[in-house]
Amino acid sequence: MTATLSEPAAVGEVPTFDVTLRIRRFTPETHGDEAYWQEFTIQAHGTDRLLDALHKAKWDVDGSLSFRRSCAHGVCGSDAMRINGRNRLACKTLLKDLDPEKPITVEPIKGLPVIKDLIVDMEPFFASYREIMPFLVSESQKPTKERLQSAEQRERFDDTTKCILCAACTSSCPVFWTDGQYFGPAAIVNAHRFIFDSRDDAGAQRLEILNDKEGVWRCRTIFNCTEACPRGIEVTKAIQEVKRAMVTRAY
Amino acid sequence: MATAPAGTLYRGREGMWSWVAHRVTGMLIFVFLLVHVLDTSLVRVSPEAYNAVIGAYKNPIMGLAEAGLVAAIVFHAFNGIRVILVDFWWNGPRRQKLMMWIVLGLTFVLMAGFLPRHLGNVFGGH
Amino acid sequence: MQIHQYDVVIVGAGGAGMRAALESSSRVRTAVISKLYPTRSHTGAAQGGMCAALANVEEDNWEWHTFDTVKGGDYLVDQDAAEIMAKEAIQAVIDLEHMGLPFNRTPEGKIDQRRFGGHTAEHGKAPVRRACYAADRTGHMILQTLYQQCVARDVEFFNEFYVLDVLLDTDLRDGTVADGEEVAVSGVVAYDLATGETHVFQAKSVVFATGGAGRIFKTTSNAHTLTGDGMALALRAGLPLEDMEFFQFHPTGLAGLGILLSEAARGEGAILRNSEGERFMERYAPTIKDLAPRDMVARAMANEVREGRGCGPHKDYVLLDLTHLEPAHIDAKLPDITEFARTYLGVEPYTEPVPVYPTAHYAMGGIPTDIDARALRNNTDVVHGLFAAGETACVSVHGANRLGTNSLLDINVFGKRAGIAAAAYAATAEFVPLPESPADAVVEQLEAIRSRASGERVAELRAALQQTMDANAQVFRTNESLTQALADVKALQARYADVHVQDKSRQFNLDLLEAVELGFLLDLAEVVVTGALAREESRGGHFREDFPSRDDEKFMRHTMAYRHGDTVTLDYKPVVVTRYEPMERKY
Amino acid sequence: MTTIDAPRSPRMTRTTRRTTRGNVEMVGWLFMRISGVVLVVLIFGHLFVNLVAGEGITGINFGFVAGKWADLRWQIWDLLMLWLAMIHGANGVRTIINDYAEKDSTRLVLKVLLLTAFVTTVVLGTLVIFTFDPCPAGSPADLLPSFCTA
Ligand SMILES: Cc1cc2nc3c(=O)[nH]c(=O)nc-3n(C[C@H](O)[C@H](O)[C@H](O)COP(=O)(O)OP(=O)(O)OC[C@H]3O[C@@H](n4cnc5c(N)ncnc54)[C@H](O)[C@@H]3O)c2cc1C
Ligand code: HEM
Ligand code: SF4
Ligand code: F3S
Ligand code: FES
Repeated sequence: MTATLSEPAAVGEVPTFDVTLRIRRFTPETHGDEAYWQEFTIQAHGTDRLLDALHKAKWDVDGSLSFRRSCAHGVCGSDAMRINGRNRLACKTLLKDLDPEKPITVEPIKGLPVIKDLIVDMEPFFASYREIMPFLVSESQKPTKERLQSAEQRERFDDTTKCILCAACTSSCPVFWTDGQYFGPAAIVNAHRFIFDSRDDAGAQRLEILNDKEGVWRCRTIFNCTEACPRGIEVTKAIQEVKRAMVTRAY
Repeated sequence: MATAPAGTLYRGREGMWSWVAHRVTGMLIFVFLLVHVLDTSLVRVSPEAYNAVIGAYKNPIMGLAEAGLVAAIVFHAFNGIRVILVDFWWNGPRRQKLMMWIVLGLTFVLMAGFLPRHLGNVFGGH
Repeated sequence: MQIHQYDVVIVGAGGAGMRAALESSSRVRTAVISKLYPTRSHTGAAQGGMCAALANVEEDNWEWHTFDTVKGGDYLVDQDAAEIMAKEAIQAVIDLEHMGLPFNRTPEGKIDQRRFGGHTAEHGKAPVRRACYAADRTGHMILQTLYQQCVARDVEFFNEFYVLDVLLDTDLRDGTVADGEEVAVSGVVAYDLATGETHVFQAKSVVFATGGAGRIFKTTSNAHTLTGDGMALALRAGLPLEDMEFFQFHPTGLAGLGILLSEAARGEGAILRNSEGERFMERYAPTIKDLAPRDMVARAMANEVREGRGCGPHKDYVLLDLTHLEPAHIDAKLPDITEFARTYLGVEPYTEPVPVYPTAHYAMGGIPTDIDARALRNNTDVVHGLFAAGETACVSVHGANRLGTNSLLDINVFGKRAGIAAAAYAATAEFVPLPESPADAVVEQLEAIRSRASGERVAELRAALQQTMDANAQVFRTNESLTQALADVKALQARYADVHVQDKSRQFNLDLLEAVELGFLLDLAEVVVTGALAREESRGGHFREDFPSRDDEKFMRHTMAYRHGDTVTLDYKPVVVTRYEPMERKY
Repeated sequence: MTTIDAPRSPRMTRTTRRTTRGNVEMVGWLFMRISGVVLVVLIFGHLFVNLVAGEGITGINFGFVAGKWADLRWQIWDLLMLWLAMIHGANGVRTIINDYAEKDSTRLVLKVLLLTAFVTTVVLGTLVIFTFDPCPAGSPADLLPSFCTA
């Protein structure tokens, strides 16, 4: 794999260009307790994602640069980070869509404790998720075959089944940033997934949990979550539906 | 951690900025309301006292501030309606950006109607 | 170093691992160790479906399913295992539905089913709708549903813990332990990514469910983290690996990227075309055309490209055409994969055909097990307390070529069996004492890499490995290409002895772990290539241009690869044949 | 909302989360919306009458106010506006305090301040509206509304 810059690009060849990444680093073991910015300039191709650029920086320049990743195509939820000021998945962000002329700023997602570089402690996030009973509760006798559910009933909660627990939404929410106590959009999305599932019997309990002072009522319809969700889930809409279900249940 | 370099500002969009504005205007109106009730209370002291304070509202600087306050209230009110629609109208969340521009538009139109009249009163003398 | 004690330790929290955990944790004290958060496992990437002969939309039965599996696997399938899988498939799907999985539904409200490659009615007469699915996110839903159930039952997870050694009470590494002798597992050694500490888990039963090894290739649909850890650890401990030369190349990876476009696209009617616009699969599989098994389609595609009918500036891919499908239909059935095409290639599948080329996808081989998921240390003896399930295991239900949707099925059926068997064993067995200083080998290995001041770079070695595997051990193989690959791998292994990392820290030292994973990849690549060299025939996913036909006489048997010292040696194991005698595989 | 501090760990883990199941927050939330809608009418009406109609701000003086409050309907109007706006505003500010006060002690202090301001203002305002005398004895007649001549 040698550089092919000197050769004229063939027809249809993906163009090659240089990008600069400006990465917010935090490496307490070697650089003390303060975050700092480091710039990497690397060569990229037209179809490269930001994740490819991060890999190049790590693999070819500085191996200590740390970030999580796995699937590399937006389905595992490992690599949510703040790219040019907005939460996105590095593996779903094409460099050419980012204006590679200017340095690309990469920071860890906000509101969760940073452990190293772009890696944050996800435990508080998962703790909220676990609290909303994210599993089907069915009191009825299980049939020997499948339970029936119409296509319309399934459609009711289809959107929120797409969640990959990447935390892009929760960590983009200004209410969550304030004290990290708000359940956060992701937990509500996952509650929504069950509350509106015709087979589930614990909707009332989940609504009860989210009626908490750190629950849905803290949402101020800011929409950062909806903008950030890499799965295109209409997060705020889901939250709205949960709020309305709560109001109708109470009155 | 005093000198850690600041991170960047989160680049939220319509939803975030309208929330920031809603919060700021709400706070502003609240503080004004406290003052406003106090000054109005002076009617219980004496007509002279009340008129003296109200006189202060009529000078050009206060007049401008007053205009700003009205703008804040108008925006807060319209955006409040937008928030309510987002919460209760099934299609609200999908239309929030459009509604945000409508809020700004309505605020602008209303202020365009109000300002000449008000500033005319403030600067126009008696 | 910390020591934990559990009845059952499950390594891996993908579909197989969590399915096992659900069974095991309700019976005995169970821990699940995973190098990723459970929901990050690659099961979540699976798209198309999970098959079972529910007969919800068309007549179907498990016997046909068994036949298709055997035939699809080019008769290298152990038929007793395939029969179990096909039979238990139905309950496996119902189990998932009861756990809450949101399957797509028929108008009557039953689980909907669709077509998939190689699944037929009446022994090959016509394609049948057998794949149960949830849009093109079936794997995502399975992974989420299983995790949800684990949350409901408070399963204990050790997340971001890398298992780096399996502890046996007998040293099998030099291959001198006689057949029939009792060998048992005593636990595993894990490395906590967050702190850099080692943890020893003593356990009566250990279940390996560490997934695939696609990263030995460059173009792959597999995650960066699919480095075959479980397989490599077993190999290093002296256990054999079965049928590793059979690797599935999925026909429709996004050209140049390897990201998968599910076979479901063809199941829903998409068509493969070459540069002349021809539906070339009509020539290769006249009956079921684009829905032929993957090995055949992948080969056909590679052949079109070789013969100059490829598309694009370099004529190096073919096209997957969905343009005749209704956009609404595409949105309802294939939303995610069309988005991949848009995001990563900038192609609009409603109106433009999508460039595709085969991508390394699935390891048919793995740790040999019996039908109760018990790991074998030779052709007959189990290692007491050691189990394997999922892609990392080889039961063998996939033989020489896995049918689409049979893997999600595999992880559910054999994951469940592994969980039950592991718990049952642990309920009666005693703890096996741990060796003297159980973590020493791991600590030494890590420290050697970490403390080396300079040497070979991980990324460079890995790129070279993947390069040679793609060039020499992919869809078409020859004696010459494989010999080259083996030489390259050997050379890389030598260089690997001198590997070093830049990151010297303890917390989240992913640099270090990537180096360890590279070691696994190199070991496995060697086994794949060695097995492929020796198998002088073409069968399923393994195609030798110098031996283009199947040779049942010599090779109707499983490869068992061992590593004793520094060399890989091969042995063979008979295939279990119950009902179906090998026939020529035609579609 | 300006720059980002080094992220803080959550103050407490979920097991110690102080749960307030009950409908307080929901009632607050609903009240914000209902009062909001009513306030639009009340405040816009108020602003129109005071700042736009007639002589606008220049026309406001003791006489103007007294003239309005002589009418029971304006008394009710303003009283309602006072109460709704104060509750709405105070509840809004309470949310803001909850969001940004980092220490429990600061939070408490701010809330006590808020409560004090709220009570004083509401009590004062209410008293003024109800005990208001449009024609205080001994005041110059030209400052008073016309109907005081009697
Ligand atoms: C893109 C794609 C699409 C697919 N589509 C389908 C389909 O439609 N139908 C179908 O049937 N099959 C499909 N497959 C195949 C199927 O998804 C996989 O074979 C199956 O999900 C594997 O599951 P698993 O549980 O064995 O492994 P995985 O889900 O990969 O899980 C492996 C687990 O092991 C853990 N692990 C690995 N190494 C270690 C270690 N050293 N220490 C601790 N933990 C470790 C990981 O953290 C992870 O939790 C698809 C595969 C891919 C890649
Ligand atoms: C004119 C009509 C008004 C309407 C329609 C209105 C509407 C609203 C709504 C709907 C909210 C809730 C926002 C949310 O939950 O996200 C709100 C918040 C608020 N309002 Fe009003 N309001 C009005 C007038 C006022 C007045 C007069 C005051 C001041 C006394 C005020 C102060 C506040 C404050 C401080 C908040 C909290 C802001 C926040 O939490 O971000 N509002 N308003
Ligand atoms: S809702 Fe979207 S952004 Fe939030 S965790 Fe789920 S997938 Fe990520
Ligand atoms: S950003 Fe936050 S405030 Fe609500 S709409 Fe989204 S959760
Ligand atoms: S790496 Fe899996 S979502 Fe980005």
